[in-house]
Amino acid sequence: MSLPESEIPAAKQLLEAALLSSPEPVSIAQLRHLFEPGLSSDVVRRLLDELQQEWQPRAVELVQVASGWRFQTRPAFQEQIARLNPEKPPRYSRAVLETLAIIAYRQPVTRGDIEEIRGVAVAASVLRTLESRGWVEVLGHREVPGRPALYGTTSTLLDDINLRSLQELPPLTLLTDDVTHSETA
Amino acid sequence: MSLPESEIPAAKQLLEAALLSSPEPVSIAQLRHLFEPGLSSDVVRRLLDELQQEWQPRAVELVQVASGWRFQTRPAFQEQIARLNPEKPPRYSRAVLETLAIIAYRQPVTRGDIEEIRGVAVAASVLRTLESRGWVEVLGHREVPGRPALYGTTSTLLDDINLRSLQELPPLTLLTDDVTHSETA
Amino acid sequence: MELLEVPLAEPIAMVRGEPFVGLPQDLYIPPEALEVFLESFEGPLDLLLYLIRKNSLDILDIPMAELTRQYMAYVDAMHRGRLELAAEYLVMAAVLIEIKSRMLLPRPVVAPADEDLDPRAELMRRLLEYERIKQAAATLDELPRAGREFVVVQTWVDENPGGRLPQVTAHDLQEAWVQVLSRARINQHHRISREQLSVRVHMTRILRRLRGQKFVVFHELFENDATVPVAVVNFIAILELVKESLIKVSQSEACAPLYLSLAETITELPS
Repeated sequence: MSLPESEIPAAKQLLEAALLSSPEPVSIAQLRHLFEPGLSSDVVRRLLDELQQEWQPRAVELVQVASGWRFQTRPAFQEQIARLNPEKPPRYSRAVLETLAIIAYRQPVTRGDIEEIRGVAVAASVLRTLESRGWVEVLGHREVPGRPALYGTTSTLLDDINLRSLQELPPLTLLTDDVTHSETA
Repeated sequence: MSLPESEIPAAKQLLEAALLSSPEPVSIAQLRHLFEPGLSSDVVRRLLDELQQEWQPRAVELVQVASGWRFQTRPAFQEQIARLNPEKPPRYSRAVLETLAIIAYRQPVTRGDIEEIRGVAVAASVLRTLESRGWVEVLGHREVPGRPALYGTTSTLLDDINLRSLQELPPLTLLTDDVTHSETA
Repeated sequence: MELLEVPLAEPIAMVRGEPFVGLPQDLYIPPEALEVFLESFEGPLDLLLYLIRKNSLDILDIPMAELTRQYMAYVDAMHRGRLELAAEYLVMAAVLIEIKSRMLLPRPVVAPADEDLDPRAELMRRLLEYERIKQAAATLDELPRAGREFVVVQTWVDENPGGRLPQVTAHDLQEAWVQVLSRARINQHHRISREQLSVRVHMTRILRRLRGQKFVVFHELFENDATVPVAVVNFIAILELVKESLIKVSQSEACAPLYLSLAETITELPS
């Protein structure tokens, strides 16, 4: 669907807020869901181009990466910003942590298994991050169509989190008794 | 140190980028370190006020919370933005919420104090839920037999509910108005 | 028949599809209803506050006889419903009866204004304090909360120049896993237990052992000093791997040794 001229600024605001607050890149297909009724990919694409232009003079830029669009700090400013909290180590995104947890507790698993458990697609970059850190490795392949790779955790992970074996992973206490998840966000 | 007029836009850009890229609120003391030579707190404060103004018409706002300044989405847009994220925010049981309220308003308190006020035993999982959310922490121990842990709330709690200090907690009230008058809460 | 009425706008419970609004004192009370009713209270103080509100009693001048009578009616109903009654409810019953009996005693003539002499003072103080907290809990829950009413912004920062890598603790993993599970529960039921984890640990170990090798003889997968439970878990892991088509088990003839290989390798058995 196209968009009346008058609604363009509000639509861009919403796109901007959604992208700024998303920890992972967001695809155009996902961004279309922000709107009710949905916008066509072309319209979303045009709005993104305009947003990108508007952010041009700033220290943060809107870029398109493999799995979608995201805001990121321009490289020129990174060093200055890194001065902010030298003592605070960086954190992995929730996608990375949850993927690691699934591999640790459910190994060996395929990417499909992880996606099924998390209920969302797992970006290739997430697995790459864990592999390049040496925490996760391919153990083999499942003999089903597509021969998906089977992931497991390495002893490097255990070393890094100070465990002697996977059995020492914290058991699942039922923290969830006191927390329920509401039906509507 | 003050700032020549010509350098204000660049300084604001840098502040904006630093705040947009930080996962935690950033204090003015930390923000001063972004600049070489450092800026005075007053100058940083004024730049932040201006930035806040400039973001006024957008779906993201710059706010001050307990541990510093941060960008966050405006609540009015939450419903739409939540469409992107399949995850539902947790909803806490009354036991968890009442325990949190007691710790927030009566801190430092022991588990025994909490049980005395609520009139029922407090399950360990309730405190664990609050601790793992980072909302309460052990401040020390009461020097009585058994040395029970003393709980207090964290700045993370204040950050998460958009408050700058415990003083901003809503005042304690009672249902009955005439009682409220005779009470010194 | 006296009804312990619950004048709420909504029924307190649905029993077999029927709205349930009160507890008939002399009739059989469906334990389910009683249980749902009880579960809606956070304890004896909460129940007392409810009775006070329901009867529009003055919390600063509680008619003890009436409040005690009503409270005891609930406690009796719980007894008759053979529900396991939390000890706190019985303790409170004793407190109420004690206050009631002290109020029957003649009051000393001197200094009646002193509040401490009112046997109800402590109960009143506790009820007011609990009510304040109950209200505060509801108010706190309504405050805009990060992740619910708003989202904290964080843009991507490429490779940090300091080259420092994020740290992860075992606790982080547990947290992430609990998150995953609590979300998964909405869609399907994942049964994961300690035992299953150990089976899966063995599965990983076996896959790693087989990697890069054409095959491994079955018994080599069992360490000589393995305890029986470990051997059993290991064996279950092998079966699980076969079931998930991750490994192949082959044998050249009956009673010959079993050979295990990764499902992806082409097995050529030694003749």
